[in-house]
Amino acid sequence: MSLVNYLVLSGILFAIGATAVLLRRNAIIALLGVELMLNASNLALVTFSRIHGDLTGQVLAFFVMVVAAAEVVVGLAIIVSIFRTRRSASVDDASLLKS
Amino acid sequence: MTTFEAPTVVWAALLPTLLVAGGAVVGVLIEAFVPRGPRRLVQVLLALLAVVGSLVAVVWRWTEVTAGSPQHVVGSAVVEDAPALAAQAILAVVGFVGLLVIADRTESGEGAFVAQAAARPGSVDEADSTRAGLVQTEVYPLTMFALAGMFVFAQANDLLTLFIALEVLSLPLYVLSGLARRRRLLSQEASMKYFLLGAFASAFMIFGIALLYGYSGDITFAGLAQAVPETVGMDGLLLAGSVMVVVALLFKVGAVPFHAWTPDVYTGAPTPVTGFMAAATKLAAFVALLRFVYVALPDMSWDLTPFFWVIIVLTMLVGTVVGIVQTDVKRMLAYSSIAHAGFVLIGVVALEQIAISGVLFYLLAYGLATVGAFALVTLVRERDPDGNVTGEATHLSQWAGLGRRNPVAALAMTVFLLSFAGIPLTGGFIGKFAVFSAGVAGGQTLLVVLAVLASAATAFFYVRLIVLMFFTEPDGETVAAVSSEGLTTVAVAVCGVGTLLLGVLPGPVLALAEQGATFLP
Amino acid sequence: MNGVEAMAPWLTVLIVVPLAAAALLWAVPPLHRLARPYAMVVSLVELALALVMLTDFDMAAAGTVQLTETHAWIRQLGVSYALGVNGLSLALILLLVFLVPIVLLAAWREHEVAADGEKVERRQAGFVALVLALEALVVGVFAARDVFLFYVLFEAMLVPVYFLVGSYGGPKRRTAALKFLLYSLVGGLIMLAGVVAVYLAGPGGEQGFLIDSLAGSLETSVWGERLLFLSFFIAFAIKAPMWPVHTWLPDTAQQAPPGASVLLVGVLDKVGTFGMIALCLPLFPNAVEWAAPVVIALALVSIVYGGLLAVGQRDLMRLIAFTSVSHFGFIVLGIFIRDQVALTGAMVYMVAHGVATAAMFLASGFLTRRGGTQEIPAYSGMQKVVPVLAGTFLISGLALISLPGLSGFVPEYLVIVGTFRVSVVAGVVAVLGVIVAAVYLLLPYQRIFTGKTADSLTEVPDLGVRERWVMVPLVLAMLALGLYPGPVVDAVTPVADGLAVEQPASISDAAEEGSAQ
Amino acid sequence: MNVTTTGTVVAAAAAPTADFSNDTWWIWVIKSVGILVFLLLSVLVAIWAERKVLARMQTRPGPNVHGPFGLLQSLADAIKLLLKEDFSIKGADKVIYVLAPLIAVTSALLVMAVIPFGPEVSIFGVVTPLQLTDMPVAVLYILAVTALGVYGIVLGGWASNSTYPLLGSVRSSAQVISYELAMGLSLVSVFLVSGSLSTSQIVDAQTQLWWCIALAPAFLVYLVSMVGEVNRLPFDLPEAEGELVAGHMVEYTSMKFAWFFLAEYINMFNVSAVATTLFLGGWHAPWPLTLIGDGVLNTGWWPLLWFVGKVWLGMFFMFWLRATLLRFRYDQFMNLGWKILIPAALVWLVLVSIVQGVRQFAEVDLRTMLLWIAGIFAVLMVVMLVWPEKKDGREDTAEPGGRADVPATPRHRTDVLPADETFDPFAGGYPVPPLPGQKLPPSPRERRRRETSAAVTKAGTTTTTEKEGDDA
Amino acid sequence: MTNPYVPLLIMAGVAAVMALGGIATSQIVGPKRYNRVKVANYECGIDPTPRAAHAGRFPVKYYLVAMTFIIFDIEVVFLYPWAVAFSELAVFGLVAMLLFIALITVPYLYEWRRGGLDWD
Repeated sequence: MSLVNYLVLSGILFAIGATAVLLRRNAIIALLGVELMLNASNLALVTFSRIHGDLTGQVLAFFVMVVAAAEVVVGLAIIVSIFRTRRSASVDDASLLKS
Repeated sequence: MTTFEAPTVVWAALLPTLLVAGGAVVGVLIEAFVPRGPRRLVQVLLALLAVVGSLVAVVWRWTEVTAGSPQHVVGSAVVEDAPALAAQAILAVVGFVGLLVIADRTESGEGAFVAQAAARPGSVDEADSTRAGLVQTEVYPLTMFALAGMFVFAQANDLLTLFIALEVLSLPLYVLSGLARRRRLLSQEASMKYFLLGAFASAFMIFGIALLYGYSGDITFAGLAQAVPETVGMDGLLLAGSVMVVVALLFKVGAVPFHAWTPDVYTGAPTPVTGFMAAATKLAAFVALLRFVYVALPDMSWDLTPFFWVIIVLTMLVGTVVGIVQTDVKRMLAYSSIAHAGFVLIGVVALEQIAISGVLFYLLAYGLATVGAFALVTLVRERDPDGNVTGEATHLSQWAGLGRRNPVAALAMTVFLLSFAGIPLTGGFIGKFAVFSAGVAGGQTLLVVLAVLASAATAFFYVRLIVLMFFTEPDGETVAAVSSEGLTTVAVAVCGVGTLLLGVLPGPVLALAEQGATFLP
Repeated sequence: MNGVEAMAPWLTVLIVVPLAAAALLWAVPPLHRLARPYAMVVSLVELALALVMLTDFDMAAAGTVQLTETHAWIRQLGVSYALGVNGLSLALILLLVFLVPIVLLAAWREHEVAADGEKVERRQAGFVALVLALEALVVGVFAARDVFLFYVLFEAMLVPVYFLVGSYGGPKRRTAALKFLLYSLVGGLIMLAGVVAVYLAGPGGEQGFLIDSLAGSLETSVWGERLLFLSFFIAFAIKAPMWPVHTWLPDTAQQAPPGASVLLVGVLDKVGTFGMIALCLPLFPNAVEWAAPVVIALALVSIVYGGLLAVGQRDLMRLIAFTSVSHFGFIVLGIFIRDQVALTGAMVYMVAHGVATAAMFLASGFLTRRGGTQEIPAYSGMQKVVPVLAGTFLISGLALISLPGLSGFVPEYLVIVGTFRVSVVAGVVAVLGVIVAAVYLLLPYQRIFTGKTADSLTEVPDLGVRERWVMVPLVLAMLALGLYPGPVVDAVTPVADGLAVEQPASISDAAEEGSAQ
Repeated sequence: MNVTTTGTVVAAAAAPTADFSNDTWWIWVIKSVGILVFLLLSVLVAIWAERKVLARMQTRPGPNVHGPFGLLQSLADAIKLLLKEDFSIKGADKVIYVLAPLIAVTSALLVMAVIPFGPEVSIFGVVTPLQLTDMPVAVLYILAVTALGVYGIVLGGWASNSTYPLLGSVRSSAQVISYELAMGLSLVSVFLVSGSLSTSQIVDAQTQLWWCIALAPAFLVYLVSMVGEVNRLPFDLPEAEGELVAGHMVEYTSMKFAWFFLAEYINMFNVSAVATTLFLGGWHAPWPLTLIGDGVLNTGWWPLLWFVGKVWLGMFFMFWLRATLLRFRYDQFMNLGWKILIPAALVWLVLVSIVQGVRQFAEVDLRTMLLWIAGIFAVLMVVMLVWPEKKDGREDTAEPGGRADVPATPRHRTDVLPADETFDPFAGGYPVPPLPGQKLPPSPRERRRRETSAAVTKAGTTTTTEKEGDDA
Repeated sequence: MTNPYVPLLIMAGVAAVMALGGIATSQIVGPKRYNRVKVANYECGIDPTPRAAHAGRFPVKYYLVAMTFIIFDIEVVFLYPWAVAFSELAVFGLVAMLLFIALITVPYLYEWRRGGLDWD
C-alpha cells in the first residue's frame, strides 16, 4: 500500500475536522473536530516520518498528542463551565457578544 | 541506526525564559501551599519579581549577544539572537505593566477577576464567594505561563518549538479570558470562542508543519530554507504548508479574515487581560511570523506576497471601516488592533532587514499604548442609582465629559489614542514611520499609501473618543473614574511617559532595535 | 548646511519659552488665576526675544538660511533637529509673535463662563496655554530645516488648534473641530508617505532629512518625483485652503473663537503656502513645473469661487473665511506662476494677509460679541452706535481688498503684475477676483454699518480701551505695510530670487513701483 | 516489514527476543484458536472455581449438582444464557447497543495475543514460540486494547438510554481510567529495568530474578490497580448491585449479557497474565524447579504449565479478595487511586530511575548505593514520624484570609461558614447529617434518658422518702 | 521477519466472528415474545426517567477525573519510550525526565491541595 494513501486519508480527516468545527454548532462537536484535525496531522506526521526514514515526525506526533490533551482539558473546562450556566453547549446560543 | 546525542543546552541563554516559567511554576506551588490570606500579595510580588528578573537577564544576554555572536541554545530548537532578546525585553516591559494592571483592585477593593471561576454565574455559590472576598490568584501563574510561552515564541527556531510555544502562550490566555468578575457570561463566551478558534488555528499550524516536514524532512527553519531551493517537484506541499503555518500566526496576530475572535474576546475578557493579551500576544506572534518568513521562507516571498497583499488590504479595510461604527470602547480598541495588525504586516512583507527593528519599535509603542488604554478602561466605572461603583463603563457615550471630571485620566487616554492614531511626538508615529519606510524600501509603496489612508480613517474613531471626553457634556452622574490602588496608576504613568518618550526621543530605542535587526538562521 | 550659525540658539529659545510657559501653567494650578497676565507677559517676552533675534539676522543675506542649529535627533532615521530662518520664515515668525499678544489681549474677557464641573480659571488657563503651545509649534514649523521635523511639528500643531476650536468655539464646535482635524490628518498622513519616500529617494544617512541635503539630490523617476510632489502638495493645499479642499475652513472659522481664528487663518494656514515655498519648490522643481498649470487653474478657481461664495454668506465669520480662500488663491497663484515678482508678491502677501485678516477677525469678533450673533442680517446701522469699531472694520476690510496705501495692495499688485508677465489669461481672471473682492467686503459693510440702526443694538458700547489697544497695533501695521513695505519686500526678495532662478527679470523695479504708490 | 528499519534507538533496543520467523498462516490460526479456546474454557472453569472457592471460604458447599463437584454448572449457565430471548430495549441506540458487548468481548480476547505462554516448541514440525505474536510495543498494545474495552462499558451504558446503566458506565470509566494511571506508572519501572516493551524480552529479562521481588513496590501497586481495572471486589462499584443493580449490564440479556460477563472474566485472566509476564517471570519455572535437570523444566511444553499455574494464582488471589473484603465507598476508592497509588508509583519510579541511572552512568558500588538509600529512607521515615498530623483535610475550611465575619447566605458551605455555626439537623425539612466542623446538638432523647436514669439513681436513695411523702 | 500485526488481525477476526456468532445464535435459538414492559427501561418499577442520557447531570467531579487522567496519561506516554531507551539517553535523559516528572508533580500537588482529588 502506497504511503501516499495515508496522506490522502489524513487530508480527508483534516477536512472533515475543519468542516465539523466550522459547521457544527455544538461546542463539544467543534472540539472533537479540532481533535480530529490534530490527529489527522499526526497521521500525516507519522507517514512523512516513515517516508523520510527518520524519527522527527514521530516525535512531533508525540508533542501534538500532548497539546491535544492540554487543549481538551482546557477546552472541556471552559465548555463545561458554560454548559453549567446555560444548559446548552451550542455555539449559537452563546451570542451575547454579537454586535 | 543513529546513536543518541544529547543536545547542548546553554542554560545562561535560557535564563530569561526560565525565570518567567519558573516564576509561574512557583506560583502554582504558592497557590497550593500558601494560605489564602497572604496568597495574593505573595503571588503579585513573585510575578513582578520574576518579570523584572527576566528583564535584567535579557539585558545581560543582550550585552553578551551584541558583543559576541548570537547562538543556538537548545540544539537548534531555540535561538538567542538580537531580535529575540529585543522582543523578550519588550515582552517583559509590557508584561510588567500588564501585571500591575492585573494586580490592581482599585479603590472598590475588587479586582477585575472573578472570585471563584468554578462557581456558576448568578448562583448562590458565586454570591457567597464574592462576599467572602475570595480571589482567584491563579491569574498570576497563568499570566506568567503565557508570558513564558511568548518568550519562547519569539525565539523559536524550529517548527516544533514554534507550535509548543504557541500552545503554551495560548492556553493560559483562553482561561484568563473567562475570568472576568463582571459580565461573567460574556466572559465565558469570549473564552469559549477564543478557545475554539484558537484551537482551530493551532490545528492548522500543526497540519502545515506536517506538510512542511514532509516537504523538507527537517523541522528547523534553517533546514527548511535550505530545502526550498534544493527540493524539486513538491511545491504544492511547501506552499500549502507555509500558508497554513502563516495562517495560524496571522490568527494570533488578528489579521482579517482570521480576526473573528478579536472583537469578541477583547470585549469579553477581563480588561487587564485584554490589555496584556493585545499587546504581548501581538508582539510575540509578529516576531515569530517575521522569523518564520525571513528565516525559513526567504525564497518563498514571491509566492507568498500576493497572499499577504490580500490579507493586509483586507485587514486594514475591516479594521478601519468596522471600527468606525463601534460604540463600545473595548470593541473599538479591538478593531483598532486589527487595523494595526495590518500596518505592521507591511513590515513583514517588506522583507527588509530594517523592517525588523521597525516592527519591534512599532509593537513596543503599540503595546505600551494598549496596556495603558485598557488600564484606563478598568478605571472608568458605572454607578448604579445608589452611587455604588459597579462594572466598567465601556459604552462610548459613557465616556462623555471625562475630560471635565477626570482631566488626568482623560489626558492619558488622549496620549494613548494619539499614539494609536500616529500623531507625531508619540511613539505610535515613529513606529508607523519606521514600518512604513521599511515598506517603501521593500517596494510596497502602494500598500504604504493604502495604510496611510487607512490610518487617517482610524484616526477618526480615536478622535471621536477624544471629542467625547473633552467637548461633550457628561450626562448625569452615572459614570465615575475610580482611583486605583496605585498599581494601575503606575502602569498608566509608565505607559504614558513611555509613549511620549518614544515619540520625542526615539533615538536610543531605535538604536537598540537596529542592533537587533538580523535573525540568526 | 549653507547657513550661518547663530550666536545663540534663538530659535530654540523662541520655541521653548512659550512651550515651557504653557506646560508650567498646566502643571501649576495656583497660576490659573493669573493665567491672562502671565500669558501676556510670556508673549511679550517672546516678542522681545524675536526682536532681539532680528538683530542677529543679517538682512543683507536674507536669502540664505541663518541662525541655524543642527543636532542629530533620531540618527537611525536620518532625522535631525535642524532650525534656521531666511527672510521669509523670519517675517512669518515675526508676524506670529506680533499677533499672539494681540490675540491674548483681544480674548482677555472671553471664556468667563464655564460649563458645569469646570472652573473658570482653569478654562481660561487652558485657553492661554493652548495659544502659547500653538505659538511654539508654529515657530518651530517656520524654522524647521528638516523635512521630518517640519512634518512632526506640522502635525503636532493640529492638537492645540483642535482643542482651541473644540473647547472654546461656538455651538457646533465639536463637528467643526473634528472636520478640521480629519482634513488635516488626511493631508498630513498623505504627506507622511511622501516624507518616507523622500528620505529613501534622497542621499540618506544620518542627516538624510535636511532640506538642504535633499534639495537637488533626489533620485527618482519623473513620475516618482511627481507623486512625491503631490503627496506634499495635497497636505499643503488642505492647510492653505485651496478649492476644492477648503471646505473645512468656513466651518472651523465660524465655530472657532475669534482669537483662534486669527491664529488659524492669519498664521497657521500660511504654513501651507510656506510649505509649498520651502519644500515643494526646492525639492521637486521639475514636478512643480509639471503641475503648475493645474495648480494655477485651481488657484484661479479659488480666487473667484472664494470671492463669489463670500458675497453670498450670511455669517460674518464664514464670509471672512471665504475671503481667505480667495486670498490664498492669490498666494498660491504667485507661488506657482513661476515668476520672481509674483513669488515675491506671494510672500509679502502672506505677511500682509496675516495682519489684515487678523484685524478683520478681531473687529468682527468685537462686533459679534456685542450683537450676540454672527448673522449679518441681524445688524444694521451700527456705524452710528459704534463708530470706532466701524472704522477699524473698514480699514481692515480695505486692507484686505488691497486698497492702495494699505497692507494688501503691494503684494496683490506684485502678484498680478507677475502673473500678467507669464499669462494674460490668468492675470485677467485674477483681476476679476479683485473686483469681486470689492463686492464681498463693501456689501457686508453696507449692510451692517449703514442704514437704520436696529432697535436692539442701540445701546451697545463702542470699543473699550482694551479693544482699542488691540486694534491700534494692527491698524498701524496695516498702514506701515501699505506705506513702507520695503523691509518685508527686502527680506523676501532674495528668497524669491533664490527659488526662481530661471527668471532673471528685475524684481527690484516692480518692488519699487509698488512701494512708490 | 521490519520495524527496526526505521532506524530508531528505541525500536532496536526493544526488539522482541522471540523468533517468529518460521510462522506460517496456519500456525497463526492454530495459535489464535488455541488462545480463544483456552480463554473460554478457563472462564468456564473460573466461574465454577470462584463459586466453589467462595463457598469453601464461607463454609458452604457451592455448586454441586451438575456433574462431578458441580463442574458442569458454568456450562449449564452458558447454555441457559444462549437460549434466553435476546431483545433490545425500546429507547436504546440500536447499533451501539449491539456493538458495545462485541467491543467488550473482542478487546478482552485480544489481549492474550502478545502474552508469551512459553518458549519455543515444535508444532507439527514448525519451531515456534508459544506466543501468537510480539512486537516492540507489545505492552503498549495491551494497554491500548484494554483501554478499548472501556468503550464497551461506556457505550453499553450510554446506548441503553437508561439511568442505572449510564451511572454505572460513567462510574466504571472513571474508575478504570483512574486505576489505569497507577497501573501504567507501576509498569514503567519494569520497562526501565527490562529495557523493552516487548513481552518476550521482558520475560527473558527475568531469567535470573523475577521483577516482583526486585520491584516489589511496583508489583504491589500493580496488584491493587489490577483489581480496580477489572471492577472486582472490593472495587466493584460500577456494578454495585445494591446501588446500581448491575451497572452497565442492566439492560442486556442473553448472549449480549453473556459477552459482557465473559469479557469481565477474561479480563481477570488478562490482568493475571500480564502480572505473570511482567512481574512473575512469565513462563519461567519457579526457583527450586529451575535447578532440576539443568533447566529442563524451562524448555518445551513445560513452561505452559508454570504460566497457567501463575495465572491461576492471580485468579485465586482475586477470589480470595472477593471473599475477604467489603466494597469500598466511592470516595475512599478514588482517594486510594489518586492519593496513594499514583504518588507511590511515581516516587517508586523516580527511585528506580535514579538507582538505575547511578548504576549505569556512574561508577558506584552497588553496596554503597544501597547503604545510602537505606540511610535516606531511614531519615525520611523519622521525618514522617515526627511530622505533625494535619487536623483538617480541607485547607479552605478555617483559613484566616477569608472574610469569615461576612454573613453567608443560609446554605451550608464549609469554606464560607464559620466552623462553629449552630447545626440545624432539619435544614430544608429533612434530617441531615452534620457537615465537617459542625457538631450534633445534644440529643433530646439522650437528655431525657439521662434524666430518667438520674431520677432512677436518685430514686434509689430518695424514692422511699418521696413515696412516703406521697403516701403521706 | 514477518509483520507482527498480521497474526493479530487473524485473531481479531476469529474473535469477532465468535462474538457475532454468539449473538446470532442466541437470536436464532432464543424465543421471541413481545411484551411492552419487557422492552421498557429498568427503573425498579418506577416510570422511566425521561432522557437519562441527554439531559442527565453528573457530578462535575467526573469531568475533573477525566481531565486529570488525560494529563497523567500523557505523562505516562512520555515515560514509556524514555524507560525503554533509558541507557541510550543516559544522564541527559535521566535529568530531563526527572525535571519532567517534577513539573508534572507541581500541578498534581496543586490539584490535590485545592481539593481537586477529593470526591465528596
